[in-house]
Amino acid sequence: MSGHTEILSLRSVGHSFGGFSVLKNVNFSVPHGSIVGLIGPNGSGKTTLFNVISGYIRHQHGLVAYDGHNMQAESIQARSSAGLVRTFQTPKVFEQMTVLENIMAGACKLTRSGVIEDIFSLPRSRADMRRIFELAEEACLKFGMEKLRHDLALRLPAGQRRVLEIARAVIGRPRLLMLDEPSSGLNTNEIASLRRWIEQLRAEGIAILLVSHDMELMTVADCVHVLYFGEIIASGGMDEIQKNTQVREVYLGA
Amino acid sequence: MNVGLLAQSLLAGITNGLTYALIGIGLAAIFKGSRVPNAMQGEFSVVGAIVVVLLLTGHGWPYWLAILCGGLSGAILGAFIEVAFIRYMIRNAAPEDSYLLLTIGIGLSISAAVLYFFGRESHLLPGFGSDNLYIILDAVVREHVIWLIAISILLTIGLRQFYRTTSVGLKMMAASIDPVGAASIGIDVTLMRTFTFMLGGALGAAAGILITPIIPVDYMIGLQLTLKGFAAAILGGLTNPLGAAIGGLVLGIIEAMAIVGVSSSYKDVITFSLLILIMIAMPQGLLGRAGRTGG
Amino acid sequence: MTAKKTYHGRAPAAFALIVAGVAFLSTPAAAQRSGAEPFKIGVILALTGAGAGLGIPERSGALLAEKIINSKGGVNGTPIQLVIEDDGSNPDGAISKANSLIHREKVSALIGSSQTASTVAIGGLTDPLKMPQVALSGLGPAIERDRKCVLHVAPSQALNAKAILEYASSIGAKKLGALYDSGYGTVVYNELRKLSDAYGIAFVATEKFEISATDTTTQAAKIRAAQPDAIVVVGVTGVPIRSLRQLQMKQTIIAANGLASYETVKSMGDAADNVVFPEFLVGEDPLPHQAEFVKLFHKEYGRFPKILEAVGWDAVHVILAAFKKADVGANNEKVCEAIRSTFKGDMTDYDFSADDLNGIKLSNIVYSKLVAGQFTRLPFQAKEK
Amino acid sequence: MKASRSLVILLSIAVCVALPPFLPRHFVDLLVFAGIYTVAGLGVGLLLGQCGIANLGQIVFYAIGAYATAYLTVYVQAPAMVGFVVGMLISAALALTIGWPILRLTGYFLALATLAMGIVANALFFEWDWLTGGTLGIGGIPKLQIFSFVLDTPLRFYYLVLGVVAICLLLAHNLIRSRTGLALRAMRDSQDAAISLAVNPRALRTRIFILSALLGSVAGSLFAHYGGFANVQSFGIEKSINFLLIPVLGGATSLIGVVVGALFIAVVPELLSQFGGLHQILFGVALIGVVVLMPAGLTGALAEVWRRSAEGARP
Repeated sequence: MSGHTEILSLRSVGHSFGGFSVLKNVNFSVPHGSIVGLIGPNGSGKTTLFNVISGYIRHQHGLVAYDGHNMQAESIQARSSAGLVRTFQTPKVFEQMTVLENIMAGACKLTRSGVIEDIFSLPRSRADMRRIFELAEEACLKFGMEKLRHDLALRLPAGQRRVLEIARAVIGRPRLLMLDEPSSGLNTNEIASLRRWIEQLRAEGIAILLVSHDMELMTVADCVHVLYFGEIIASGGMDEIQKNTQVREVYLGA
Repeated sequence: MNVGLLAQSLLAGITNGLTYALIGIGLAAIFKGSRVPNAMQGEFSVVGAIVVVLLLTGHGWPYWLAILCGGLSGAILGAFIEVAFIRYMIRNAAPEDSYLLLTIGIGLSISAAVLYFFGRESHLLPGFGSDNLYIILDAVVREHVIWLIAISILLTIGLRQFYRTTSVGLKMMAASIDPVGAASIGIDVTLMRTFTFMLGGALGAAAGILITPIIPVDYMIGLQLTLKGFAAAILGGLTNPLGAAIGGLVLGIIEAMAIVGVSSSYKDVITFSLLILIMIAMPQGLLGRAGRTGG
Repeated sequence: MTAKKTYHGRAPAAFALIVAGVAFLSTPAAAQRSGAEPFKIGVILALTGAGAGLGIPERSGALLAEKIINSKGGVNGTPIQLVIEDDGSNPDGAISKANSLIHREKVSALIGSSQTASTVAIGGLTDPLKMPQVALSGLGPAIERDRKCVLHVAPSQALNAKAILEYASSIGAKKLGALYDSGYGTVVYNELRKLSDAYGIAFVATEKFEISATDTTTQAAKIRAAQPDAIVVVGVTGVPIRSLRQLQMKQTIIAANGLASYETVKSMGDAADNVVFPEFLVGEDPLPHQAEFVKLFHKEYGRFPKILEAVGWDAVHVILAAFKKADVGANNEKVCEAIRSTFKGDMTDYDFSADDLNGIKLSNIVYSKLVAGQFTRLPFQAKEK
Repeated sequence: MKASRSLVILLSIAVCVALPPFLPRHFVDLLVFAGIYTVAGLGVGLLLGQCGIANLGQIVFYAIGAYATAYLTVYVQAPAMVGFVVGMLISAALALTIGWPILRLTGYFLALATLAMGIVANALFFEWDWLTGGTLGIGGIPKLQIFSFVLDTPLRFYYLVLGVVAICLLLAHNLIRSRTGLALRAMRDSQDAAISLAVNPRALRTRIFILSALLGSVAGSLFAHYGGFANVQSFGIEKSINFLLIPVLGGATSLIGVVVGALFIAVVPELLSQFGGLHQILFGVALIGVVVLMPAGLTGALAEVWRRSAEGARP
């Protein structure tokens, strides 16, 4: 097992759907507080890898270690409680709830009051609720959504939905945030502000795994891995990647 | 456990099983074509049977003509329900569970209407063909039972062929599997859904007519038949008419064996507990494909 | 199920219609008072639901009683008025209707109900008030034994069982089969089991079926395999008798009186043959003291009465006899004592002071036999042991 | 908006407390049944409104509550509270053992599994006559009394039921306003997103299923004491369908909807019964009307009308 410098490490991870192997011998890791990018053409296995790490798919071979622990048997909820939180390609917000309530839902995992305490609204339940409310108010201010906080999430435009999804994930104090195509459906200045958020989260010590097509956004990553037909064919900074001949053939068909 | 008893109970199991299968097939056809769990399927049988009783005893029509009209009445009722309620709710994108509640409401209303207009008596229909009896392995077999077995098998196969070979059947299948795709290639999805309900209604009425010579029909029997039909359809995977037929047969035989083996008062306990187990253990039912945990 | 509520329910005008409809109905018309204050008797019967087969014939008997009594000048000159309510074959309905009859209609006595469940529920209201209640159902759970003001005009299950065994031993049947439902069937069967040794009779095959059974062929096959001398059937539908006959079983069937009605016979179809009922009334060939009631009933309804119609008729007379003895204005306690005595009814003779609360004796039982769908009276007379 | 809402609540409480003494006795009797149905319907409403589960098996827990009270108070002469508690314990245990596997299912199959559970229970109530008295049932259940004050009239019992309903609504309100309520609503809007935030849907649904069973059991015990009698005829399948109709007719997402739905189920058939045979048809048609025309139930439609008028009023 490698030392504790990495929040996430994958060792020869493989997975196949009915004979067709989607992931073949994937190795890479995400150091604490760093931004790691993952790019690759459609069908390269990005989404499968994303689902394997977040626990939606039980991978067949290899080891996925989070913070030094083997994640094979961990449920999605357990990984989320441990600080490994994913987001979705199209942001899945709780539409019939307000922005504030959406963010409060993200903070539930920090509290412990059970159903019994909630029913009789015992002191611990009320204290937890107040704490969740305050954390959510702070997050609204921090993410610049305080004016919208009583609007139903249903009415938010795509950009705001993405920010809400990130705010909701961050309030739970994750240690590794996984972003799946975060820039899809956003306009240029929304992407610029997204970039600022990513850098600010890294400054707060949150490691980020960024899966995207958006080359421009990918420049924010410390290290980028290129996935092609289930294998990592190149790794390194964004500038090296763009000069790598193999990547150019695959990507740009030069 | 002498042979005669076993043969007789097996025969009773098959006869009841095919009854549940016929209700189950109608249910599966409607669910397959419209995603609506039809909690009033049993009322199609009641209406079909009562129409035949009225035409036969009331107006003295020939038996085959009365049967034809009975089947037709089921189809017309099915069409009416689709046009009057289902179409409106689909246009309003009503939530999934309200269709189950709608059909429960329709079921209650029809059974109350049958009570109000036709009273409480139960009616019997004469058996198909002659009334003589045959002794097989010391088990008494009415000729009507043979007709019932033959016709229900015929209906099941006929239904499969209908979906596979006829153009309307193929269009109905396409509209049920992928409404948007079907619409894009010019299939009138709404019309196909009306046909689905007519088909389900006719099958339900046919089931009613086939079982009335054995089980007297009255206004209360609808819910009983619907429950057994659901059990059969779920055993078969709910979206597969052939699965529902086999599910019904299996259910009938389990019931008969439960009576012979354990005791007749625990029949419902055994069959419905088994149903719950199968729903949990085998989400796709015995033969079905549609995943159940997807919801 | 993640059904998202994205539909947009319009604010339909229909909503106002339904609310208005409910509001309009909520003020029931006040009962008008006409002429001399009539002697009001509350009647709660199962007119809808599973027990309607009992309630409706009972009602016809009671209504006939009201008509005849009023045509003869009512009770000491005051006409009687039956206020009839439907409990829908369940105890919840019975409670609400009883409350309304006792407190709104201010009835002097209650007749009801057709089934044990509702009878006991109503008893919970009449017993504390010591209001006389005549139940049309047989004696039910233990609690009914210490409700002194509730009378049962229907025979107790023990008597039914004894009557069945009397006839079975009279035709020399030693091995009996039994096909009984999970309702009264079980109660009568338990009594049969207790008494069968005394008659030297053994039950070789006993099969139960649930009340709503639509088919009992398998159970009938199990009974056929045991080749009993005769078969006892206890239930409320003709289904078991048809199943037995469909399996070509020729033995005599002895059926409990719950099945002795023209309606059930019709639903049996051609199986209604060689079936014996220990009951109380054969319209086609009534006992001398029943002739007048049969004639009146036939004149009124154009058909013969059976046990249920007779029970409805007798219930009204029992109450009137008690109030006559304790004069109409008497308070409830006095009427209760008066009611606890013998009464010669048209259906049978009662002794309400007996411990089974109706005192019907074996000798009162009239045996009838179905011959090709027609009731015929058997000469057989059971003797009190 | 907040002020007018609490005003409406206070007003309705005042009406519920002050009005009944002036109503005819049989109407109070209907209100008692409406109260009992509210408690049972609240259980079904929480499952339907918060978790989207259609529970057609509530009658099983209602019957367990009634039989526990009947058996313990009549045969064992135990105090009434023992009946309530034992009923709740058995119901909770059954809800856990049956609930956990059943809640793997979704949609129609879950609803039909609960219906099948109701059928099995009904057959067993007939069969185990040593426990439930079978067809004859158990009679002579003592009247409830608080210290020495015996609740033998509908009016007195009404105030007890009103108290129980108020407590249950308050507890449900706490639940919905609490952290669990938040997780439930999140789960209903997007289960995947809720899972990614460490919400465990199946565990949460099982807890609410047990809570619903407890409410059903309390309602059953109250019914047994009020009717003084527990018989299998009161626990048929059609009662299960009625319990599911309560939140559907009233509006599953609001607590007031459950109260309105219970009133509809308890009072309307009674009012319609003046039309003799027609009343069952009218009840079926009324049900279809609500399900088709008012997907959000009566209160949903009312809220819609209220919101639309409020919107219209705003400049």
